[in-house]
Amino acid sequence: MAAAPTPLLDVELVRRDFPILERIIHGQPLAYLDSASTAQKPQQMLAAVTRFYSTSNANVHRGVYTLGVESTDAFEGARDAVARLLNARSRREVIFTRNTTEAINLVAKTYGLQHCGPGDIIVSTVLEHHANIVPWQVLAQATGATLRFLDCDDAGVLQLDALDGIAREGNVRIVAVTHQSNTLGVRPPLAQLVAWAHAQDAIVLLDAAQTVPNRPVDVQALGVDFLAFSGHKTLGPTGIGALWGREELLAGLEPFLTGGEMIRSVRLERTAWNTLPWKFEAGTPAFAEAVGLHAAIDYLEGVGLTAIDAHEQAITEYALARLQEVPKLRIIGPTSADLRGGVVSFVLDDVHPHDIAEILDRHAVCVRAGHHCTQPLIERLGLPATVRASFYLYTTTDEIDRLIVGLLDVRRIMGV
Amino acid sequence: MAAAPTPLLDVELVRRDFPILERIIHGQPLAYLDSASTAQKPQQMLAAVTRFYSTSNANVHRGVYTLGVESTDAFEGARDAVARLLNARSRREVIFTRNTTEAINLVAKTYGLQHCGPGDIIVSTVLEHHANIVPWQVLAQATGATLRFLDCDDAGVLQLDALDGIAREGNVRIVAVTHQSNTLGVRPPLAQLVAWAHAQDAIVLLDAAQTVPNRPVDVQALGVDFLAFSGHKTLGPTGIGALWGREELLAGLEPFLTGGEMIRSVRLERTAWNTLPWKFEAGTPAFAEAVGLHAAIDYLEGVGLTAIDAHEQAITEYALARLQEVPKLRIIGPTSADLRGGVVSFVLDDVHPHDIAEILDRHAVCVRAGHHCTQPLIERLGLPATVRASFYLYTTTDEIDRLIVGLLDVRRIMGV
Amino acid sequence: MDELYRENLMDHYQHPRHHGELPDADAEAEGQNPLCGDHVVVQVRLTDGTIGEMRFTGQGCAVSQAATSMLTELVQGLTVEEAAALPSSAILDELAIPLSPMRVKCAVLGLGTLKLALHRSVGTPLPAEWGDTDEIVWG
Amino acid sequence: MDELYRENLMDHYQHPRHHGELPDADAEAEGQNPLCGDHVVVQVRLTDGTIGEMRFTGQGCAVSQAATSMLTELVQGLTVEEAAALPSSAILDELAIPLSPMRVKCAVLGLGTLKLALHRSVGTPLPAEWGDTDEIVWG
Ligand SMILES: Cc1ncc(COP(=O)(O)O)c(C=O)c1O
Ligand SMILES: Cc1ncc(COP(=O)(O)O)c(C=O)c1O
Repeated sequence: MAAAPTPLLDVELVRRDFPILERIIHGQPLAYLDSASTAQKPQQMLAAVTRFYSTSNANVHRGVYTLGVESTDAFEGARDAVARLLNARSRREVIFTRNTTEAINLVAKTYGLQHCGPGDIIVSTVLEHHANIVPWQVLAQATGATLRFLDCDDAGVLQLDALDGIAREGNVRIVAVTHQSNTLGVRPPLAQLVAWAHAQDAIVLLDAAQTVPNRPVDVQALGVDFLAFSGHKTLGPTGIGALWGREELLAGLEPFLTGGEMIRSVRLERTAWNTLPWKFEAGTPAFAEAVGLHAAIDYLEGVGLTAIDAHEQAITEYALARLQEVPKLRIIGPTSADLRGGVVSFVLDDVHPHDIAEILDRHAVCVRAGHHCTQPLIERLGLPATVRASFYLYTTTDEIDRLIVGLLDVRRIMGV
Repeated sequence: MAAAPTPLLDVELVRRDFPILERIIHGQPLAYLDSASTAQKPQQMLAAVTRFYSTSNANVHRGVYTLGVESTDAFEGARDAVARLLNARSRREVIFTRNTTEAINLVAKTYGLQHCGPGDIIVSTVLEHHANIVPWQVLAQATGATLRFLDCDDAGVLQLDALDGIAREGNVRIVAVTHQSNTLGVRPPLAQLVAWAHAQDAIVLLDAAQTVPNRPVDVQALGVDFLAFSGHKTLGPTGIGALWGREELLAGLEPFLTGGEMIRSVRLERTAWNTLPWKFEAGTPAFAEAVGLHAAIDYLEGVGLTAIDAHEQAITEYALARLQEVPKLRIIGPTSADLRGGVVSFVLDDVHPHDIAEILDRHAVCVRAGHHCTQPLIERLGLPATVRASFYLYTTTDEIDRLIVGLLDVRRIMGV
Repeated sequence: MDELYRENLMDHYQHPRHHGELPDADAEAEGQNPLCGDHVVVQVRLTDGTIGEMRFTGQGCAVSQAATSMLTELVQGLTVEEAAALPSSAILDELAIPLSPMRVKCAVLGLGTLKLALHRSVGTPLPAEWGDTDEIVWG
Repeated sequence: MDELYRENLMDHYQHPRHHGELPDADAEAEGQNPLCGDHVVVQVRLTDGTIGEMRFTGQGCAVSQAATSMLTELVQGLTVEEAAALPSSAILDELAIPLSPMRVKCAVLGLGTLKLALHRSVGTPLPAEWGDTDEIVWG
């Protein structure tokens, strides 16, 4: 058995803040190993939202009265928090969306439609979540641009050797890539991709849904042009996410959705758009969710994103070691923790992942079974599906141990 | 002074459920008269969301495990609640959006783009909220269709005499109309408009942001084709709204945003869409907000939408009568309560509405000042702005009395 | 624990009945649950308006494969109309394990595919309830 | 209550100074706050690099109109550079009432419009802070 990692954050202290972790399922305490799908919520975040609704709720940007001022301050304060979290140059670069998916759609339907035409090339990768594939398929279809996917090897490591050929095919306009695969945990060689893209005069959209939650992400240091993430994976509420974009790029774009908030003036004949960031936020925004996201960011920064990253790293190392003790279990992707984040996919002999997840549920161990919204990757790896366990700041080695016990039970029940 | 209305719902009992109503501002209890902008929240709704996050939170439609099943049930249960509330034929007709604005954009960018071309006509009205104007301007521009606005008279009553001429101009494809003006409270003659539109083979989109919150709305009885509303005006959370659409129409549409959830299968070369309603919901939906909306609907149905409507009617009558006692105050729109909902716009001599709202805030009376996202209407009425007071199930005659006291103070301070 | 995957279910999963291709089938259809990758191909030989034999191939979770195996025995000799009218509960009773809504889709995959095959070949109605099993792709 | 709309403010609102058009102005600009409809047109006559006279027209709330009126007195005789560098606090101090962020926009409308006029006519810088007053339309 691998040694338990040395504590980097006080996980027991952290866990006390997450009320759902007291949940008992089938007689056992919850072991939630599906944070890559959505994170659990600290009571501080829940309390912030309830407090907001109970004291300051009013529509934003509109009321002259006290509640309206408080609510606008709270909403715009959340934008400042996101700007700080990502080290954005300006708060004008932060646009609130529903989730990562809407953020990517926004870029595809504004920047994409304005900059892509027949013969142009959009580059994505086989590692991507559907959210970073389908909008580009639709864009390519609408504009006549060509969509090229970078392949990975059997361990999920992205291959860059096709880049030269792609550059010769046409003008590369957009490179859309994940910061970390939500299925395998692998991280593509981002710096190389950014350098290559910028050499082609292409912009880079980074899908950071899997990294903003658990480590410091600095848009200026990364050198990307757009970045998307989801609040619900970041200890925040559902219904909110954000797009960050370089101000010069955003300023040149036509709006996305239209209606109230995003206008400066409306006449029956013509309408003038608002300035950044509001130009891209149509209608009443998810302002209470923004307040929740702000509280979540405060929580993450309180614990420390570097400590969270280190904790995840340690837990992942532990999990990789322990999973390798299970006979007939095959880990998909790199088995060294420093090449990947806290997400581990595996298969167990020919037992269907659904059966594994169902049996683990009887142990109150929550893992995901399926394609994890990455069908092309799963197909590329020649699998029907995988089981995926993913970790976060509240994950303990004890929960990993219970996963292992559950897997041994799967073997017994399924006779493998 | 007008007589107080007879009680139709126990407003004092209702008010106990709304924690924010205990708020003290400038030494006085909050008198929130801006519900047309956003509603305050009952503790039952807040508790439902917190309870959900604290016991069942997991991503929907994905997990095989217990939490995932509970969370999917909760989310899809909210859809059932909306379908029942609107008397939809099927739950497949209910699509969750962020708000009314996104719902209207969805129709404009799917149905609109698929059915409008040069020479076609889209009809809207001068009464509309920007959310029901700007998306049609953008659609007209994108397709070469012509956008025509029905005018109103000086009291805000919609005029239908232009309809014949419009029908002769070209094929009318879409009639987008509000169920109730958020600025004046007037209600357009919907039945006549629906009959006319259907005689032209046009579809009708109803902006019901101002009516779903406070009276029974039955899509089958209304005979409309699409209907949009916002959760945050319906006692629910921000970040969620809904589009209802006739299934035959929705089934024929291409998707709106793309990514996870809305797909059936993704290949690098091509993608197959999911069935209704999920085809129109890309990415992780606002599932906790859906749970909140469900609780809000339960609350509204518990009190009774007919009782709420009657209460609003009575409060509006009372407010109209009392406002008419204030010298130099002019009510904009009909002064008879049966032609309108619980929204009253007015001006006071030449005092700027902002000054009025600011002075009223010192009395803890929250009203809105400005164009209320209906600039074309405000301009049509020849005004720079109005003051708007709006009412809901928790509004009391005492709060109206305090509005009147505040207005007399405005007269004193501003010397009119 | 074991109430989940009972002996009978595991027996059908590990030793599926009527598994394999049916040459000269009178009716045939394919069903797939893209969410989890369950997949079955159902073939039927009809004898005087009854189910002469039903066979299947496919892959997927224990529930989907065992349920389809059980179905092959359950429908043997039923009239086409009886088979087309078989409620989901018939197969759920046969499985006799508690199933979440997500897994019910696995359980009824074989039955739905059979009904589609019969519908195509002899025009029996597709019960309205199948319209709601939206995540299953019938091919 | 009365700390909100002080005598001085109401006096400037009801009797605006330097109100009206300025024939042969050297600098001119228009500012509007579309959120509430406040609107001012600012005109300036320059005398040897100083503000000879500033006049304004417009309509809007008491804060926007009184602040602009106060501004006309405040800048009289300042050099163009001094006027262009005037901080928002100068006008907020003059108003001497508590203002919410929403109303600060009303208060600085006149000052921003003046700076725009000077910028256009003699090229004085537009301080970066104006970039953040995003809801004001300078025309
Ligand atoms: C009539 C009407 N339509 C549309 C809207 C826009 O609603 P939302 O901002 O929630 O999208 C509103 C809300 O202000 C409204 O009153
Ligand atoms: C890498 C990645 N991209 C995009 C998404 C989509 O996020 P959302 O569903 O919140 O839009 C996810 C979440 O599953 C993800 O892991």
